[in-house]
Amino acid sequence: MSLTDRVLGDRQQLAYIASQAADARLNVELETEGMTLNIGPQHPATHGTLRIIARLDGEQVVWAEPACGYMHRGYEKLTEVRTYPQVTTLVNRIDWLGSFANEVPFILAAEKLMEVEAPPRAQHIRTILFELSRIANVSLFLGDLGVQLGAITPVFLAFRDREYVLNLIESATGGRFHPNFDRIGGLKDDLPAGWIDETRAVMKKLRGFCDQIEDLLFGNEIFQSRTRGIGVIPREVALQYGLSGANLRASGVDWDLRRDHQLPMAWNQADWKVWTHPDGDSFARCWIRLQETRESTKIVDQLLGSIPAGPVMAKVPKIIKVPEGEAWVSTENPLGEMGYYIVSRGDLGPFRVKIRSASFNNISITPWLLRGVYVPDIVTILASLYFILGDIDR
Amino acid sequence: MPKVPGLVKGLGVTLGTLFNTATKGSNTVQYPHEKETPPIRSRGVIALHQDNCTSCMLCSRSCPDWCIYIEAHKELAPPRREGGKPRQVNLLDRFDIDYALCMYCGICVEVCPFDALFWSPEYEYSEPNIADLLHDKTKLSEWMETVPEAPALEAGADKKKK
Amino acid sequence: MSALLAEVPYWGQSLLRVLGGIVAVLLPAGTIVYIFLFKMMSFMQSRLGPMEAGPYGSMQLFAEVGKWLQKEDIVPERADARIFKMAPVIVLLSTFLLVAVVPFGPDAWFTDFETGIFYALAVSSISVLGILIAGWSSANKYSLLGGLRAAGQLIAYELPMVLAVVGVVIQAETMNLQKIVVAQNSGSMFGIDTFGHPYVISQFIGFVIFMIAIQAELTQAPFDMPIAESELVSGYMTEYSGFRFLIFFIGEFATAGVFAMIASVLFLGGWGVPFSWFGWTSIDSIDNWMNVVGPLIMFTKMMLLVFIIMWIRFSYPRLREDQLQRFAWKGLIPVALLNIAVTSILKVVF
Amino acid sequence: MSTTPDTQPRITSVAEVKAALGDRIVDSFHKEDLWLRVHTDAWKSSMRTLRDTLGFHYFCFLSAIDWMPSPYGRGEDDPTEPAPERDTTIRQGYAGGETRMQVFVRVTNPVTHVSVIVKVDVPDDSLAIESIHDVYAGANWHERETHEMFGIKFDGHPDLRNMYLPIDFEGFPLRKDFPLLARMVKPWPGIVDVEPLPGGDDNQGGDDQ
Repeated sequence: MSLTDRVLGDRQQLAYIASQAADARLNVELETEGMTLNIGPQHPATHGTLRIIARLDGEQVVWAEPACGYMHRGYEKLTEVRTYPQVTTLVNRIDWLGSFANEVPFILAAEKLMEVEAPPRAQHIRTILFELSRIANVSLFLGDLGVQLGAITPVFLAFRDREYVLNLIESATGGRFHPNFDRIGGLKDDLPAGWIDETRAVMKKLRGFCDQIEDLLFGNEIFQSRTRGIGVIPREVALQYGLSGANLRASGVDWDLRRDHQLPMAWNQADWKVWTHPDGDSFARCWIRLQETRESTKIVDQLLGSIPAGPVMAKVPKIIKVPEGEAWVSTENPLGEMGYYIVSRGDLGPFRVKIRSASFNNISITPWLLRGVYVPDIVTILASLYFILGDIDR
Repeated sequence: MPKVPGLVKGLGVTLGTLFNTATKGSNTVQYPHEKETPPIRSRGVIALHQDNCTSCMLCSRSCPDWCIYIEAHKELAPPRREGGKPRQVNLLDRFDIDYALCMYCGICVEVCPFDALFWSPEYEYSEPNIADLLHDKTKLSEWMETVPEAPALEAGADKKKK
Repeated sequence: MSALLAEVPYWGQSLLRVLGGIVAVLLPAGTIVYIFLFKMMSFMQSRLGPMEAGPYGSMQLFAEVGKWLQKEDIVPERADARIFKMAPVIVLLSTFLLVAVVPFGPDAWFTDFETGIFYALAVSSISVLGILIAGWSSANKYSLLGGLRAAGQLIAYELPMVLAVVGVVIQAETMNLQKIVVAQNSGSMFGIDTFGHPYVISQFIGFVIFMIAIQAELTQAPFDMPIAESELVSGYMTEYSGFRFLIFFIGEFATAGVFAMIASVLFLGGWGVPFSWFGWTSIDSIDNWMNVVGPLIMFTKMMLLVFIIMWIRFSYPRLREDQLQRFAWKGLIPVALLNIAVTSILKVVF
Repeated sequence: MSTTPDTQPRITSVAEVKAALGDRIVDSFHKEDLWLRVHTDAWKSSMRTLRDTLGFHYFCFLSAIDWMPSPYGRGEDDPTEPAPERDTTIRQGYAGGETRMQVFVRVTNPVTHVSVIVKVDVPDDSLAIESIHDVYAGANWHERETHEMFGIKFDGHPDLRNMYLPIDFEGFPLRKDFPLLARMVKPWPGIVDVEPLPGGDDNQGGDDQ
């Protein structure tokens, strides 16, 4: 650990000890006790049904523990009774804001076991849709961030511009939120005519949106004072907890599965940058996401120009039986690393699917991270970690 | 140029949006009065073309939610060619889709080998009573009118696909 | 108003004053809610806002009031019922008490206190009591946190507000709000009397501090952590429903209006126009029509100030509790004190 | 272009990983990814070696597999017929195994992007292995989840409370012999439900589709 990490770690430690001592002292002198505050399950800051049990001393958190499970749908069990095509529609609903991105690693894992590869055109379109769902997901985060910190306008701007992306996804796939468009061996259908031009126009709007959010929120001194130095995650801790995505990159780890994994996708055909930030605080996490949205629009723009002609479906049997074996594929989803570990027994459906969702790991750091912070910072930290309940509970 | 403080820039963004909305109109649609047309591929509701259905049960079996209920009986139909044997056909007694369960994945439409199921972008069929979301074959057939033509494909698409 | 009402018996005068007070509080509140909360906020967020009730949704507020009046008046089981019910009334009461000293025209005023501004600053802190009571008696942890935050915040920002006013008082040499208006409109700047002497120019620092303090007193963003809907779920108002919530709601915007009025009286010349325009020399020589036009001018200036308050509210995220306190004690108060010192020195020198 | 090919380190490191773990490895399998199976006793120490010696700092996930095929199939049986016989012999996957339950974990070296999947047998009688939450802090929640879903105990874990299910929930949902109620409460609508012709004439006539 570097020097700054240690200092910040100490800060949290000291706050923790101080709050403990204050608690004890007050108990003796005034016969008061700390307060247990239940944040959630229904609370505006948890966007979903996460409950955080926080032990407070004044406004300082002595310890906090997230309690999840209010949205547990048992997807790992459900996949065991479904066939492969049926699973894609299920996993759509894990991270419902970036749903197309959830299908891709599952399909890739199944394709890996079947040893088929989607045709180049399908790979391109997949990548474009993947990035579009990232934009749809992260743009909402950028707006929601404002709401969590008390600015009401950004979220409406985010909803406004996300709508364009959702319309694109809908006109290509038929589903706004749950596309179910990915198939083993390719895609369900080709793009409708005129889609590429529309997408280009929307990407321009989205870049405008990013600038707007940067002016409205990121450049705002109040926003910066609320997020800078709050919830610092040092590099080592981030890795140990398995944080991924922007949360990990914000801690200075140069890690992006889009670049680092050799997947049959088209990312390596575009020119883009992986942003990292050395600070590891809430501001860094939010800022990385803003930059990533910009990069995504760039990726989409470049790939739109180079979609190869050809079929979008490889030759696969009509009734899909995946050969026996085990495969793991993970991709860099909007929330972080999302992977599927598929165990196949040569059946119509998988034998066991382990769904590694990003938010589960990302949120598991909160008991460590929330010690010693103030109540308003709980909201900041949760917002900047960015989780989606479906992605935690699966 | 000196750096404009972020606080001022933020005010500029909101004021700019204010003027944009006032001059160019808002981004919202006043729903019951005006409506957006959903894209052609939009998965709104499933329409049933009864004549094409052979009650092969494929859709019902591939439905992940088990929300399609089919009952049929066999019947003799007049032969297709002159002098042929009378054909034995499956006649639909019941074809229900429970939209309270359906998750709009579209697998049934995809697996249907006889083009009996179609997606329609229609979306206004909410019901005050959840039981009414079970659409029977008459209701499903009525949706057929709203089924649009499949859209043209983007340049470079493989023309062989249906 | 006294001159206008000379022939009306005392009980009639009192009745008219009460009616006038209600109009002076509710009319701006309603207008602010419709124009700023419903429409301006929506337009800033690129939507239209309410459009169904009345033309362009102008009757929406009445619909909302109707809705709130119909709702059940819920008192939490473990709440301290009596003071729980009292709290919103106290908050609204302070607004009504506040409007009593605001002058709307040369003769259109409710009471003409010699120490008007002193009184106004005193009664404005009554609302703190109401909020603290609401937060405490709700028997809800969020409300308690919100109430305590509100108390800390309102008391902290009372100080810069008072100190900002002191500068005006020094310049006007009076604490009577009517006389402050007259002093601004009959004064001159560097010998030019075309614009009178609105204190927003000579007391610009005081004005900014006063507006910031108002923003905080009204618990509007970026100072809205007592309400903080995304962390404290509306803070001290969490447990209120029905018409008690309505009273809080009216209180919030009515207070915004009244504070903006006071600010316009102190810094923008209140109801008046520069006297030189019409050749008036003193308050007695003003034409009577100013009693009708004056309130309109006042209303316009108030709306301008509320626009700024709301604009900031819709654009900024919220500060944290400790940042807010630090800002008040380490930033605003020293600056305000410095402002007083400079003002008094200049006053003595010139 | 910011692509760094990672096939190279993946291959070279296999030998390295195997050498570092030595005889703690029972079995291994290499096909794009590297699967290792370690001795149950050496579970925690192997993870520690992986982290400290080989730089596998990034904790990806931890979970378990129940290798016994489900006796219920996909819940698509006709309730009126007797339940079909299903083969429930336990057959482990890559890198083999000896027990019904296996815990597996995936860790990555964030610098070289090499990953390994480490499996470990969970003894059938005790159903307990060591907790690795003090090696990888992130394993804490994953072990809780695995405990809840498979009933595997993790010795040394500070807090094996349920994450998802109610405290008084009985059973371990992800075990294969735990029935999925949603598929039990009603019969599969896909069971062929076509009434035959009254005459019982079963030849397919002119049905030429």
